[in-house]
Amino acid sequence: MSELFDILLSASFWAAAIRIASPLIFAAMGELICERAGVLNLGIEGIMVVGAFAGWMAVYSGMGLWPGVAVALASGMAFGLLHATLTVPFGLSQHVVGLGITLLATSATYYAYRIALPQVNTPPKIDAFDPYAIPGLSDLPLVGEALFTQTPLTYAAFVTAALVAFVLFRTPLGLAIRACGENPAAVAAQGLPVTGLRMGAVIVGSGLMAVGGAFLTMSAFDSFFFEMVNGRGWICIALVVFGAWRPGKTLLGAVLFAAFDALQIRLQQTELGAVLPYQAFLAAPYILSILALVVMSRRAQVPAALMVPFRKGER
Amino acid sequence: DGHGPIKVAGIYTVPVEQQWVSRIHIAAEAAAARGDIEYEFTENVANTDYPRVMREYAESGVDMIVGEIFGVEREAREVAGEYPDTAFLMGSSFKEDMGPANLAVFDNYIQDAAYLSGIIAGSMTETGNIGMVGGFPIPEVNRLMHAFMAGVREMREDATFQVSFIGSWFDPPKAKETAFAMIENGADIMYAERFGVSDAAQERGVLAIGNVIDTQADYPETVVASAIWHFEPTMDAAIAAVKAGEFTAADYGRYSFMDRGGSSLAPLGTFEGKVPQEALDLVAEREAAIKAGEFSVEINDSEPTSGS
Amino acid sequence: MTEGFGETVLRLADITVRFGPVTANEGVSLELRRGEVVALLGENGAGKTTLMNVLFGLYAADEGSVELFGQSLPPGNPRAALEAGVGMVHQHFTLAENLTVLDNIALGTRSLWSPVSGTRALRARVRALAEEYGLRVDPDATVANLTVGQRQRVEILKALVRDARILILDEPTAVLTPQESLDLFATLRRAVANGLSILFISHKLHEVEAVSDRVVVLRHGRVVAEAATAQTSRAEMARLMVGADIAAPAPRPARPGPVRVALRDVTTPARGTATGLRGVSMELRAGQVTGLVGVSGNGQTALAGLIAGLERPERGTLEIDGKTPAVWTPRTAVRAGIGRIPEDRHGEGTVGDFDLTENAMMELYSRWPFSRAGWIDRTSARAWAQKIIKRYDVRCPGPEAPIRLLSGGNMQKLILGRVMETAPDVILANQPVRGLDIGALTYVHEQLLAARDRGAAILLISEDLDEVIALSDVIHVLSEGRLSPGFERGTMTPTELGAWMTGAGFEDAA
Amino acid sequence: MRLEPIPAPSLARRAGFPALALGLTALIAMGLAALAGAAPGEVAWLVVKGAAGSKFALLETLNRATPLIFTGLAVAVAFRAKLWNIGAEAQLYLGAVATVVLGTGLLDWPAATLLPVLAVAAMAAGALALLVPTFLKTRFGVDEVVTTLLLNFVALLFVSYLLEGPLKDPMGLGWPKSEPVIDAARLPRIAEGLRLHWGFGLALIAAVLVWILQTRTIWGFEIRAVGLNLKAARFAGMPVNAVLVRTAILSGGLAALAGFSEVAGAKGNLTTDLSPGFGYTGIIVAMLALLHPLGVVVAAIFVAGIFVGADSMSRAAGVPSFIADITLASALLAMILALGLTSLRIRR
Ligand SMILES: Nc1ncnc2c1ncn2[C@@H]1O[C@H](COP(=O)(O)OP(=O)(O)OP(=O)(O)O)[C@@H](O)[C@H]1O
Ligand SMILES: Nc1ncnc2c1ncn2[C@@H]1O[C@H](COP(=O)(O)OP(=O)(O)OP(=O)(O)O)[C@@H](O)[C@H]1O
Ligand SMILES: [Mg+2]
Ligand SMILES: [Mg+2]
Repeated sequence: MSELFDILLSASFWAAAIRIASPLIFAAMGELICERAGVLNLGIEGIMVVGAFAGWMAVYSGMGLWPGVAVALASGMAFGLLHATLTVPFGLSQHVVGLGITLLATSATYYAYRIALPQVNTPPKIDAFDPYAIPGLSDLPLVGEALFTQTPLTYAAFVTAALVAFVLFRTPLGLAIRACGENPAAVAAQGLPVTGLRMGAVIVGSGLMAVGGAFLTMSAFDSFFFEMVNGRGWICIALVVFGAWRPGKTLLGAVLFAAFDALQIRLQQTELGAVLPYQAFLAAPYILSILALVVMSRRAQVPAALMVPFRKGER
Repeated sequence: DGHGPIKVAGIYTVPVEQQWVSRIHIAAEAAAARGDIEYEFTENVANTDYPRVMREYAESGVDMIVGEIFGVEREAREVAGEYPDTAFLMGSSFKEDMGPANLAVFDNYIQDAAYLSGIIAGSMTETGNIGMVGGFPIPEVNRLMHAFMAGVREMREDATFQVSFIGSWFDPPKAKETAFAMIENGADIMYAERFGVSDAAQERGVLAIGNVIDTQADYPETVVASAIWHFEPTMDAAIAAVKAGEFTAADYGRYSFMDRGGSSLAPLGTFEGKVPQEALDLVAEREAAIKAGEFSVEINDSEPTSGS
Repeated sequence: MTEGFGETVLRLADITVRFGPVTANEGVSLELRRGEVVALLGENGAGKTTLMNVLFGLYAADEGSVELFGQSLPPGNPRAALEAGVGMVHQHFTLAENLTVLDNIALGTRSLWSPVSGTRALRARVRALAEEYGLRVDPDATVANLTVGQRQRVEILKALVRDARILILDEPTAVLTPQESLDLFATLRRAVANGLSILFISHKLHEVEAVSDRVVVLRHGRVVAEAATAQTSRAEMARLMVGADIAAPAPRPARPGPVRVALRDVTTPARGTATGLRGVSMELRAGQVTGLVGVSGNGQTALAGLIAGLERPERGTLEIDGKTPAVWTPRTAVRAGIGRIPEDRHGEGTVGDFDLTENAMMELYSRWPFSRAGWIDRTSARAWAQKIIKRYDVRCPGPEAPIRLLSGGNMQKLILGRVMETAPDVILANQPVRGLDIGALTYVHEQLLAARDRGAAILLISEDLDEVIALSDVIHVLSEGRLSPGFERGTMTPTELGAWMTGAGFEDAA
Repeated sequence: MRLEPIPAPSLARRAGFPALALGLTALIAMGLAALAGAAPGEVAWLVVKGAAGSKFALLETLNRATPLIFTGLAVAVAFRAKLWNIGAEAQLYLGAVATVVLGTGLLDWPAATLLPVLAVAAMAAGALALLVPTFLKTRFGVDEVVTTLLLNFVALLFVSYLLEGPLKDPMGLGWPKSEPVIDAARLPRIAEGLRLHWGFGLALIAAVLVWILQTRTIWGFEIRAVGLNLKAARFAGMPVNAVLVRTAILSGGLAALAGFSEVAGAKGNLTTDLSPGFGYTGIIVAMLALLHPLGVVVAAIFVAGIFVGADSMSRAAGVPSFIADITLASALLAMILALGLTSLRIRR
């Protein structure tokens, strides 16, 4: 028990949680935007793979780090455009399109990797983002190390969450996007372009997912491996529901989930680790997420028009 | 020997960057470059599809198929039985006598080198606390961890080990986080079974021991020693057997042993002169004994756990 | 005929709209002048909503043109219509329920790229307009928590905030209580005085008479008549709409029989914003129509739910034919011979994507002849649906058509048919004619009376006092979950009932 | 310009658009092959040949389609009731676990009794796996998309634990896999020497039974009504929660049959990679089939055929094998678009 408190009170533990949470924050914000506009984006896992590859490849071929992030963003937006075109104006099944895009994005990335780097070796490394201690803030006890000695991309994740919250809840554009997810007919009746808004949300959201992927190759690590996204996209889908489609709560969910993850890594080395199989630790964050959902369950928050296609003038 | 190149096909369940598979793939490419074989391969094959791919290659007339059948032992033997003219050289948990006459088995028996790398680690650790991050606790991983731990104990009887499995072959960020946690928990040498572990060691200024492949070039200040698997002896022996028409069920695992050149300790490189002489002496002594067949490292395939 | 009003603000010329084989509007022309109120009349499915959607730019007409303030309007562009000063209150509200009133009003009022929402200024403006027009509503309430009347106000506020100069109201009173309707008309009068022009759709002819300056009648998508309201009559309007004379069912004396359903001191829990019942005792007798009136939100939903099997008494007892059922669910209610016409025909009454056959057998599918030992007999079901379609004049492409394609009136006829054809002993008729045209309405009333005459006990719940007074043999009033005594036919005037509805009668009685 | 539905699309549309989709897929595959330096000319033909060019190829396609039929049916049944079961993968694995627990010698019965018992036990295990999220949904209103999705990870870790613990094959020399099931617990092969087994026959039977259930029985009527309008179903007197529970049992059971069929038919034992995502692909199969149970069979064979054919093509053409998944994904997206366009037309 005291071991648990020691872990929970250490700055390095929370620093790890924030690091682990960062890619989830980007991608979950992306998913949140899509779902707020009424589109479930199951392409998230594949789009993260694309972003991880594109950002890393861009830097490897000579671009700067931030331009690399931009390339990742653009690659995600390209797949977002495909997703949006199929699901919004054509109103096709969001399940098939999403899973299909995950398959397409993943395999296309691997194919591109093979063609770009046919010689088999350890994948090359890039000069990834280094941690940057924010002067002043990083000297604060506990939070200084946990929050303010991260890489710039982690700071960007938090800024993104704040920006998403601001745009969604404080601007006319955000209102229109949210209304698209609640009742697209109401949006159309105000003369606003539902199709354009939904497509835009999916494209931008997909771009953020790709940046989440790029975090893995440009900040958490410094090269690209197949399958390294490893289910993080699916977690983000859960995080959005956990966060009741609100950016703040979703961010909190991401940090909590990451904290569970960081905790299970550490608990494996305690006495518990000798008693429980390692799978129990790996499963803990998922089981705790489900339990958290049961405690929090508030179904009313689901965007009413989520997964409901809209065509103007249809009965 | 008057023979033209034979046709060899590789079938792998993971992409060829994966450490274990990369050793086979590189050996095959080397043989192809020498002109001994014509080589093609299929990667990332799900075990569900594995027998089909085996059969497709066999039907297409390749002389030898190399790959890994840990997850499809039974079905793979069925297919091999149907193509008696094709040689199957397969990574497998079983022994040769369990299958058809044209299926030989191998595995990465590089415990000798892992043991020697452990001796070096034992001499370099100050805290006596060593972190080990693995993908899954399978025999190919476990036996090397055990051998490494045995090596460490030669120098530090009091050493303690932190062992974790991340449940994935490819998740360097996760492996890195796990390593960070171990370093925070006192480890000053990391056993890098997965990508990502050496990175954590490098960032935190502790040391790492490599495994299967040599990554010192990427981490010159960090990776002290590595136990390397050389698949070439296995591959070359199998090619020769096929060319001679003598390929039969056999355990090629022996070719991975140190005395056959199947494994080695990577050169100290950047750590030349930084490892205590006492350890180097023991390494030299044991290496000679191993090669002379006077010393053998225990092969222990059970899951290692944290502790001393 | 339009003298006395300002310049022409709207001109629809030769509008034709087709939906596949259906021609919803054919060569419709219409003009509206400044400060004028024009009522658009027509049967269900006559094409009124379609015409308004064309005017508002939600549909693009196949032929014809729209001219606003002398400028021709690009087709299929609601933005242009809004900017030209057209505001529309749709037949089915276009509100996002999980957003606040203010959010709903703000939607589309500012450029999407504006960095600020400007809600503060808007809130003030909404307050001011609400004051000026008597449209009281809390700007920060979530729409899901509003009553229909309040939602109506939000819709009108949406138009006023945008400085609409032409207001389209598509059946604004269909779901309003009489009091709410009166409030609405007061608002409209203020708006007209301020120079607004109004196009107004309603099936309630007394409202048309009271509010409009001119009526335009559509039948089968064409304009069949146009007249100054002052120079026509309700009967005339009804005749023009339907193409034949309409006579309200003649009142005939009831022959009350035994008590079929009895509530003894029943209390039910409140649900959300809806009041529960508080110690209600009531009897439904065979061969008698029991009418129930009250201001929306005073427990009608609870009472209807109780009879329908959706609700169970928290205290007190419910007796069916003298016995208290052990289990009380919609299924047992159907088994007990209760026919139920739900208030919300889209939400509860029908499954939009089911065809007419499947909707017709919704309550009976588990019984012979619709199924045997768990196997559905489509042939019997189709025959049954066809019988209802024929007997109740349900206008539809056929029994295999999805019911969502039907107009509201025809949907209601199918529900009525599936209830009536089982010859139920008890009928719950909850808002049975909401949104129906005069022809359909008369038909439904006739059917209810016919059921009464063959011995059914009928509970009629309606917000239309005239309807309840005309049909009921006994009337009860609900107020805050309490039930008034039963008033015999002819003993109460609308004014006296109104007093009970506001709760005054209860105080006097106590 | 806008899209509007066509009530009764012509045969030309119904055949033409899917054909266009296949053409588009072929073009994409050819372009990618060219990118990798292969001659694109034969690519399309190689895919067809690899999927159905020989008895072996065809049976391999059907073999790979077998689990997809089960998971496709599982999803189709659940989605009809708007029970968003994303957890067919977990249910598949639990079905496999049940098969292995009882089939490795615990029940030493002849095949005629053992196989049905194993199938039922597998279905029960799969049903249980979906009943938990269904209960959380009906009782607490917890979104089942998320719970079923997360349980996939948990189930796989649970299987991993079993295979490294209680169910580990002592003869497996350390590799995490279960003991092989006994001979009586093996579904026989349909053709000697080839992999296709009677699991495929079972899948076809299941599809027909589900179709009959959905269209001809009151249970199917209730499931569809609940899915289309829950409030109306409740008002009409349908036992809504019971319908959801029944649906969950059926759906979870069908997905579990995929696990049963893979263990008893194809593999003979259980490993953690028994399924390369059959549960997720089942969602695609179900939606491609527009949730029609018989369509699921066609869609599953289509999906399996494209993958098997494109995978074989990658070897014949000498291009990276990832092209198989790209081809499959392109085919899926093109086909769902084609199915959509079949009943839509552009107006002005
Ligand atoms: N989007 C649509 N698709 C197909 N048919 C439609 C559509 N909208 C309207 N219709 C058909 O056009 C006709 C006119 O419908 P409309 O809604 O304009 O009638 P209405 O006069 O408003 O009737 P009500 O009084 O019931 O509201 C009806 O037959 C209707 O079924
Ligand atoms: N089509 C509709 N759209 C929106 N709201 C509706 C619709 N039909 C009914 N409603 C309203 O939903 C509200 C919820 O019930 P409320 O508590 O306000 O009243 P109530 O007790 O149901 O009494 P009543 O139903 O007679 O108005 C009601 O005002 C009801 O009229
Ligand atoms: Mg209308
Ligand atoms: Mg109500």
